[in-house]
Amino acid sequence: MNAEIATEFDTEGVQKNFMFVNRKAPYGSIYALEALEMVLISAAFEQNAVIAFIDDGVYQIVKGQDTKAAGMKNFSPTFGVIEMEKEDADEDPDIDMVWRIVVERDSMEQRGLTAEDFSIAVEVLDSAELADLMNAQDVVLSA
Amino acid sequence: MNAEIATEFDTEGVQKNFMFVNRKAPYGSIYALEALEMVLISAAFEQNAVIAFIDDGVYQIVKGQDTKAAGMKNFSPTFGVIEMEKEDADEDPDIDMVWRIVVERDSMEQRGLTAEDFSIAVEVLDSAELADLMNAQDVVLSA
Amino acid sequence: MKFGVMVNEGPFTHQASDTAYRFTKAAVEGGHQVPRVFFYFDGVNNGNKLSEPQADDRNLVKLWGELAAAHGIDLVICVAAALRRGMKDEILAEGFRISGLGQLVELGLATDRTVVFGD
Amino acid sequence: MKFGVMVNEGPFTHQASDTAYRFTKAAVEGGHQVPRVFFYFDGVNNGNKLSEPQADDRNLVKLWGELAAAHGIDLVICVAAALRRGMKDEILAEGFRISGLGQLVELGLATDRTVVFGD
Amino acid sequence: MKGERKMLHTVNKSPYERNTLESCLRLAKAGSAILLIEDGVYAAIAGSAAADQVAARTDDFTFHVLGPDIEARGLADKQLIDGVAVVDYTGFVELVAEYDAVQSWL
Amino acid sequence: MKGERKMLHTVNKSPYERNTLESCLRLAKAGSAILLIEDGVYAAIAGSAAADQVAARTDDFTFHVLGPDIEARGLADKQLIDGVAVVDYTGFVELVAEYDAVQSWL
Repeated sequence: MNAEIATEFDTEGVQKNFMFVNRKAPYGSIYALEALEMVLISAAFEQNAVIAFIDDGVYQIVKGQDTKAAGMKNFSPTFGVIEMEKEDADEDPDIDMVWRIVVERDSMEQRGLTAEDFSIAVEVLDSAELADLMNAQDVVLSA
Repeated sequence: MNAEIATEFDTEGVQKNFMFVNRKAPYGSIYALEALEMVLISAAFEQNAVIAFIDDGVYQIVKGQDTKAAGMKNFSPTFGVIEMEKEDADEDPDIDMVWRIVVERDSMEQRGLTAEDFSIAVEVLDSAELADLMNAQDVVLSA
Repeated sequence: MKFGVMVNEGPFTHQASDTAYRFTKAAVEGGHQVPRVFFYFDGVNNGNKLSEPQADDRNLVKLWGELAAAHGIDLVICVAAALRRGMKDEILAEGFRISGLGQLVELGLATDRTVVFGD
Repeated sequence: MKFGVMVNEGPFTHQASDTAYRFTKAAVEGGHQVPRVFFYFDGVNNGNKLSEPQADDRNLVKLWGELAAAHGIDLVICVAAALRRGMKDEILAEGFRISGLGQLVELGLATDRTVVFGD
Repeated sequence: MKGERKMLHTVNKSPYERNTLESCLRLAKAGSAILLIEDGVYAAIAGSAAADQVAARTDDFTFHVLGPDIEARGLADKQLIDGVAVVDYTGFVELVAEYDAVQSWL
Repeated sequence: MKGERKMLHTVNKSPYERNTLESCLRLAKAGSAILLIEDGVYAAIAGSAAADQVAARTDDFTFHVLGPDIEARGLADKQLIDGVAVVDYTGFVELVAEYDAVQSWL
């Protein structure tokens, strides 16, 4: 006998802290691109979100990406959309969510990068600050 | 206009030196299992083969693998088949191929393993010996 | 307790689907609920009904379908990830359905814990 | 010169198929021959005709088929790897065929160089 | 009043192949639990080069390792680092229930 | 008489994420060529922690890096390590033809 399967859940009014952990470089694999689609959808649900770039994930937001010769889709403009979502959340009193876009300082510096190299505005956090922030999350989605 | 596609090649009498490079641990991914199937098929073609275990690849031949609780297929007995193929090649004058099963010493020792831990007999080579052997190959298949 | 499970890799290539399956099975058999498993990235390939493993190997597509039927688990394949990979209705195994990424966020909201399995 | 090409990963998930495609294209356009491309491991998914990338993205399944038709390249999907992953005749794209792993060894013997692309 | 939140971190990659464990150890907050699964279990074997990474942090973290993955890899007879507890899938589920949230280091 | 055989090695993984480059540098024979592709190109960028690994071995190996992969990753304006030559896909093909065999470090 099969159990009944519910396909709809009542999540009315529920708000949680989501963290999206990006640790992989772009283009070598699809994780960066598809993870970005997860971030975007969470905006539609007005959820709090921390979009974190750690380890090789910091390479995802390096500006000036040009994929023409490699023949792949350049998805870096989508980070600009994320940045706008964050600005809207910050400025529009009708949008009830807090977004933060953060980069781990050690990961950035080890790769010879500075915040100037990024296409979007980010908060650069020390490892201890990032550890505290991670520890405060309800749902951590990684890829 | 489409170009003609040949699906059969004349390889009669051609013999080459194949190396199979195994650098990944078993079970965490399928590479070890499917790479083993490549090795087996090369025996049917009577090709010279070096089956090399480097880095985490040395874990592939650790004895005593028991996948019952993990629910996966235990493919480690197939390494015994590889060992038999090698023995046949060594001993049977009608089989015209040379097989070597080699392990890099540094990879083995770094992981706290000795040749006693392996389910099959292997040659343990220094990095420099392995580098020379690699350099002598015609076809290097890795995964 | 309610667990949401996310699977990021296809069957066989990485152990993620195996571990997620064993975890989910232990959870529901231990009295917990897993209302939904969400398949994303190459995880969408877990719903391919054409999958035909060797006779002595496990059939993950079938195992997921059976577990879902027995314990009322909603197996959701992400449509965007699936389209790209050619994982369409024509080859969708029993027990799975294709839907949007919003179902993942919803799962995070509806459960007490979200656990991700990937490469 | 004759090159044999092996592709170990599916389209999109890893760059392997893209790089292999660009390499193969440059080779044949540079006057070399690539008699066969052999798809193994998740590489078998490159032959899935149901793959439907977004409109602004490349369609690797189609690109491989077109390159093969233009330059006489034999695109071979490994049957054992394909069965496990549900990559069967029903969903096989034009220009690809399913055959045994022996075709890989044969390719190594018939060409001057073998180049592997993977994860 | 609710006590301090504590997380469960899972690591499924070999410490020799990838930087995953290293990043987890750098960014997990002291007091967290770390569960080694899949190829991550190699870090729990005493006498290997990676063992030191784990052994050095047993004061900061509670370490667990998934037994079925140890057995699959032929390591059931090997000695584990002191302070690493073996769990099965049911134990994995209990850890998830016990801690406030889970982070999978992929 | 034929000269000594020389191989082309390709590395497609980030030196920060995996041990691939390190293994290639340990096991490739001096005189080989090494081509950095895909996420492997990060090892060619001057001023990063991984650059030293490559810079220290420019006497032993001829290093090349795939330009399209540099551009895709937004690194076209970054300085490369001295002695690393940029090639396109045609250059990749030429390297394969020039050397006696190819080993892909996956």
